[in-house]
Amino acid sequence: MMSENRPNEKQYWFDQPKNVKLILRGLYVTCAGLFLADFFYHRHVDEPMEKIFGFYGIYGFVSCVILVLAAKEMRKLLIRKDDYYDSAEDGMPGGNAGGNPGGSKSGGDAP
Amino acid sequence: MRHHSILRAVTKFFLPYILLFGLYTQFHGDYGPGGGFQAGVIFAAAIVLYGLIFTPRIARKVIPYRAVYIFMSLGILLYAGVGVATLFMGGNYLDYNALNHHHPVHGQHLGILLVELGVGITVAAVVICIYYAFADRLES
Amino acid sequence: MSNLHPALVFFAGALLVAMLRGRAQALVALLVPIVSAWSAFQLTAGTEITLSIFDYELMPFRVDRLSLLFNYLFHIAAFLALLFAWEAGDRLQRVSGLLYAGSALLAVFAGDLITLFVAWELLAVTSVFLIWARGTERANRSGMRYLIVQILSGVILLAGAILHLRETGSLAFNEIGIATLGGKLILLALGIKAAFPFLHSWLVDAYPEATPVGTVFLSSFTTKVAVYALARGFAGEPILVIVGGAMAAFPIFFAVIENDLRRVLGYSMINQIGFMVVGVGIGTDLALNGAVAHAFNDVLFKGVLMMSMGAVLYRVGHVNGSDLGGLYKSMPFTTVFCCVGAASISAFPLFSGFVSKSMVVAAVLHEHHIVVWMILLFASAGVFHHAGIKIPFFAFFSHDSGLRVKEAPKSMLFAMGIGAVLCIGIGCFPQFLYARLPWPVDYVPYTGTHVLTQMQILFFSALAFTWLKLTHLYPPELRAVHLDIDWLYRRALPATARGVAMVAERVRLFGAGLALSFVSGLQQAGRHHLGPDGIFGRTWATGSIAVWVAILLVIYLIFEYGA
Amino acid sequence: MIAEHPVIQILIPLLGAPLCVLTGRGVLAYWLALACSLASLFVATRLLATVMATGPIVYELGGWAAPWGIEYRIGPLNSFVLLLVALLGAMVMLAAKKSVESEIPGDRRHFFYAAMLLCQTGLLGITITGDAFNVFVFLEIAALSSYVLIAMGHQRRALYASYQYLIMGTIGSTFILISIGLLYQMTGTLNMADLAARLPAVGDTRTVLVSFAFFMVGVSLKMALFPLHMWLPNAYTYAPSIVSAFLASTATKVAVYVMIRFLFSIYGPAFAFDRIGVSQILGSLALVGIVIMSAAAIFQNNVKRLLAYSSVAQIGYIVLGISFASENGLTGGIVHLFNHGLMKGALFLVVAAVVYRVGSSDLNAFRGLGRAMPVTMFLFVLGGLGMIGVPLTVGFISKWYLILAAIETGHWLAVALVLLSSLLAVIYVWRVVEFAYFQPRDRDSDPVGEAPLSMLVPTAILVLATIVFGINTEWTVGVARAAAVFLLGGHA
Repeated sequence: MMSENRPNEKQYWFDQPKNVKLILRGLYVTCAGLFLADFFYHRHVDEPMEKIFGFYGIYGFVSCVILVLAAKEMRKLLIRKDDYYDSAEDGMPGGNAGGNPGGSKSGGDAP
Repeated sequence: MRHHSILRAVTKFFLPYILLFGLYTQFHGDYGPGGGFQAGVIFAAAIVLYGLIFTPRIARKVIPYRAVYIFMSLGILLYAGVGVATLFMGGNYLDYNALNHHHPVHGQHLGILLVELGVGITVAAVVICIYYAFADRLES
Repeated sequence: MSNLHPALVFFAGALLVAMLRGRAQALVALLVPIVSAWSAFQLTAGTEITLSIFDYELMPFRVDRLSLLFNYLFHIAAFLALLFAWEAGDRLQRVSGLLYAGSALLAVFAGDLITLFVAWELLAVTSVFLIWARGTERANRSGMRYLIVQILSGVILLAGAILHLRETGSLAFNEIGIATLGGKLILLALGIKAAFPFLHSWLVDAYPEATPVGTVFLSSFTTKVAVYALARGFAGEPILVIVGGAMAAFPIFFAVIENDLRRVLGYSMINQIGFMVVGVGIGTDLALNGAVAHAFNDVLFKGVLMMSMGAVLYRVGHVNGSDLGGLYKSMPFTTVFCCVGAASISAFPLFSGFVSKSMVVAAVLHEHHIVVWMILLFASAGVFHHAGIKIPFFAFFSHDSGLRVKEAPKSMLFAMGIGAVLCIGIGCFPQFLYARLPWPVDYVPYTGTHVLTQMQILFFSALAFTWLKLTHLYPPELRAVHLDIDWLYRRALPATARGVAMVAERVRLFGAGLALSFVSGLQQAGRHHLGPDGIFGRTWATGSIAVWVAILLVIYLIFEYGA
Repeated sequence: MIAEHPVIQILIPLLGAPLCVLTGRGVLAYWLALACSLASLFVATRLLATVMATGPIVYELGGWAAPWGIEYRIGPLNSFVLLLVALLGAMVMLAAKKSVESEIPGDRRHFFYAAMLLCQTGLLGITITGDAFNVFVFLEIAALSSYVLIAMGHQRRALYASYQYLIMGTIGSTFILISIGLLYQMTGTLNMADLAARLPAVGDTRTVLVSFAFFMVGVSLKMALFPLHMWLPNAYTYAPSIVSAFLASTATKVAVYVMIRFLFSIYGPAFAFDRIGVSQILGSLALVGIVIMSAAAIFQNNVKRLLAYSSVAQIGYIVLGISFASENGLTGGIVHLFNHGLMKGALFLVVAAVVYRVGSSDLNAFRGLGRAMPVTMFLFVLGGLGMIGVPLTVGFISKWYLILAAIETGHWLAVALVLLSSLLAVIYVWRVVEFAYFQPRDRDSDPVGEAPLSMLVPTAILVLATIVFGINTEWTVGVARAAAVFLLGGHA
């Protein structure tokens, strides 16, 4: 996170790796604290599932990891080049007949 | 046609009779067969014949375009004007009876005569005009 | 006490603004919501104006607590958007923005379905110019697609309204329900505007293509009007719980991999609407209050986020996550406001999202919809992930992209600042919002359990993000397009048509007889047969017209003798 | 004096036409034609007011009572159509001067105005008369003068378009004449009311059935009902712009009026709809026409042509309304007949203004006009919104009633197709808007200015009317409903 190519420029707070580390440490400590808070604080629960120790923390962590990994897999399937639609629309020989939603494009096509 | 002397002579001879017959058909129309439409065509036929034999250019000297247009319009105006006159004289449109309040039958006579005359003039002018239009195309 | 319809003030204001130029234009545009608010905030529930037209009793103006809440909201949103537009706006955007806000007000005060339909179509027609104002070819096309979808929603609403009239004999816009066909159609029309799954693609297609100002306007009105209409017409429909759950969950996957940060916000908007739709679907007082309160807050924090991204777009020229980073150095205030918006949308305690989203979640828990509850928890974690962390992180922090731009113009900072203050204000003093909710409120957001569990979820999500980032498991931002449901009509349909045409051409080459005539029939239906050289477009030989005359005569004769 | 108004209505343009010829070259012919059109509009307004206040007016020509003489019989329906023709005649004439000066050579202008007035005479005559044969006579007056008008277009293709229109128009008129002749053979009368009274007795004969078939085909040709519309796009495209504006907004509408009149007041709904079931043919032709012609309009590269195809589609709407034969359907059809006249007149006048300034009605000629001719293009957009059927314009009102009628009678397909065609209309209107607002003008083309005021004002009046009648429907829908009730109740 250093901007080596700009030696003269003012150093910002996040440019210092130690500051970033500080932030990360803060995060770890807070997480640990919140996780352990379940020991001391008796949560009011509606569902049996909620009684599990550290349920919310675990759920938040696991679901996010699953989310990102699933999205990553999904991307392999869905990714296309930046100009995918642009090239597609120009490549169409004169668009298609109106009547379907794609017909909207014939409005944009210059004949 | 300049060399067809016989046709030229015969045409010159016939023309007055054709015109006269046209007028007869026109003014006899309210008593016997005839009327403005037929009379107009017969009258125009005389001019067309003249044009065919003596070239359209000469025919146009007899009846120039301008005259054709004026007669065309005047005919309609005469026809419609009679109707307007009946309106002003208190009748319905083209109610000839209104033309002569004392003798409605005379009114009928007058009305039909004028209306047919209007029709005749317009028809003659239009037929001549159509002939001119075609003839011009041939010439140019 | 006042009976002036605020929409009229907006329409008149738009007319006035259209005639002015320069600073005067921007100033008058800014004054319009203030002037309107002066009378609109005096409106009291119960005011009704009826009108007889088409042999039907219409009620173009009906004030109750539900419409009043949205009335306040739209005035604030319009003011913020116009303040944001002080520097970046132009005549077209100000005028269409005012008309658009006026149409939204027309919609929330509509007491009958016809007025609602009129407002519905006006919303579409006025807002599309905010997209076209961008002036790029992509924006033009995207705007056209947007317009088609919105108009389609309108005609479906009209068809539904007419059916509803036939089935119930009433045009009044109250509880509608999906028992009847008319109700189903109306729900479909609302669903399009509310961006239900599979009907949502217009939103993520069009919003990122609009101007910086345009997106701020767009994100404030259309979908919120739809939420309002759902709350009024379809409260307690169980199907909405399922639809809302799906809405809350699926967009976050797209949001994680999407590069255009305004499109990320578009997905997160669908996700937030999902919460509201669930609330409407539950239908209890608590849930409905939660839904509309969340709509209220969503406009504010989404507005702040959209404004911050708009400011970046305005200064940098794009908002691609892959090419941004380190902007906190040059746009510190924008960074702070963006973080406030991000905290609010993530529902951090003391921020506005916390006090409204939790109402919906609590209502779901009360009704014991366990699966939906888990989905909403997942969505809460996810929204923090993609909107709370991803947006500020990739835009303002992350690796330094080397971009050095000016801080956003003052007017934009003011607009963002006011929005941010409101977010924090509502988060800290929710009673001001609760007092204006349409149904009785008996809810305390700040309990120990609630604060603790929410903090646990959020911080562990952040922990997950950090871990994934440090282990490089996190997918990098890529300059790319990701397919969504609009692929169906942008690529699949044309491609199918092309494929059909190509196959038809092959068959035509090989086949004869029946195949030939069938194919030529297909081709006739094709596009170029309607053009100037096509069968219906070209000049016909006189004889062939005469043949048609004969054919028609024969048809008539046969028909008559058959009768 | 009101008693004489029916005939004065016809006389004004009829007398004006020859006078125009007599005035010769020069601008006098224009002012005369304008005066006649305005006077005609005044008379039409008074007629409508009187009819709505006191009921139908009957006028006997020549003092001969019907069924022997010809009578003019004016009810709510035809006074409404009279007003449309006279209004469009006047507005088009107001805008005509500059456009005609740029498109028609000087030695023909007085003939042009005479032909315009004659065309107006014919259209007004068709509408006003209560005599079936008289309808044919006026039909021919209107048709012949419109052939002349179209042939005056400055492109050579105008001649071919006019020729084709002449052939088709003549076939149409002849079919109608055959039909009237067969009716006369069976009943011995030509008066419409008398025909209606006598027809039921002979309704089952082949002669009447054949006459009905001939009439329907003939009138379908005249009003350019799909698929007999093929003469129309060329005729409207190559005619002088002013003529396109006038004919597109009135000629086909009057033909539709003739169909309504014959179907409901001569053959009678019982015969036409219950016995023969003409709804099925009319309705299906209308629906197919609406969709295909709207789609065809999208792919045109000439704005006049685009509008012409949209006209054919819009005729489909009117006919669809009629085919329901219900009060709402007929109201929708009649009100759309009027509304579409207003909208199409306005749109074609805009095109006339563009042709006057840019010299072409090609889509490419519209590039950048949003900046160069802002008012003109704004009027086009407003008119276009009407074509789409956006609320607060007249187009919405018509479609509302059509959809209502379709739902009442359970024609769901019709509902869907009418809604679909609204989308198609969005696209074809958008194409023009796109060229005008989103495409830059060619750099090397001459700069153009705003259209002259004389063309803007009448266009703006028409556009304003489409919005006023779109908001306040009391008057138009009131008259149309009165007409519908009269038609359905009078002879049911």
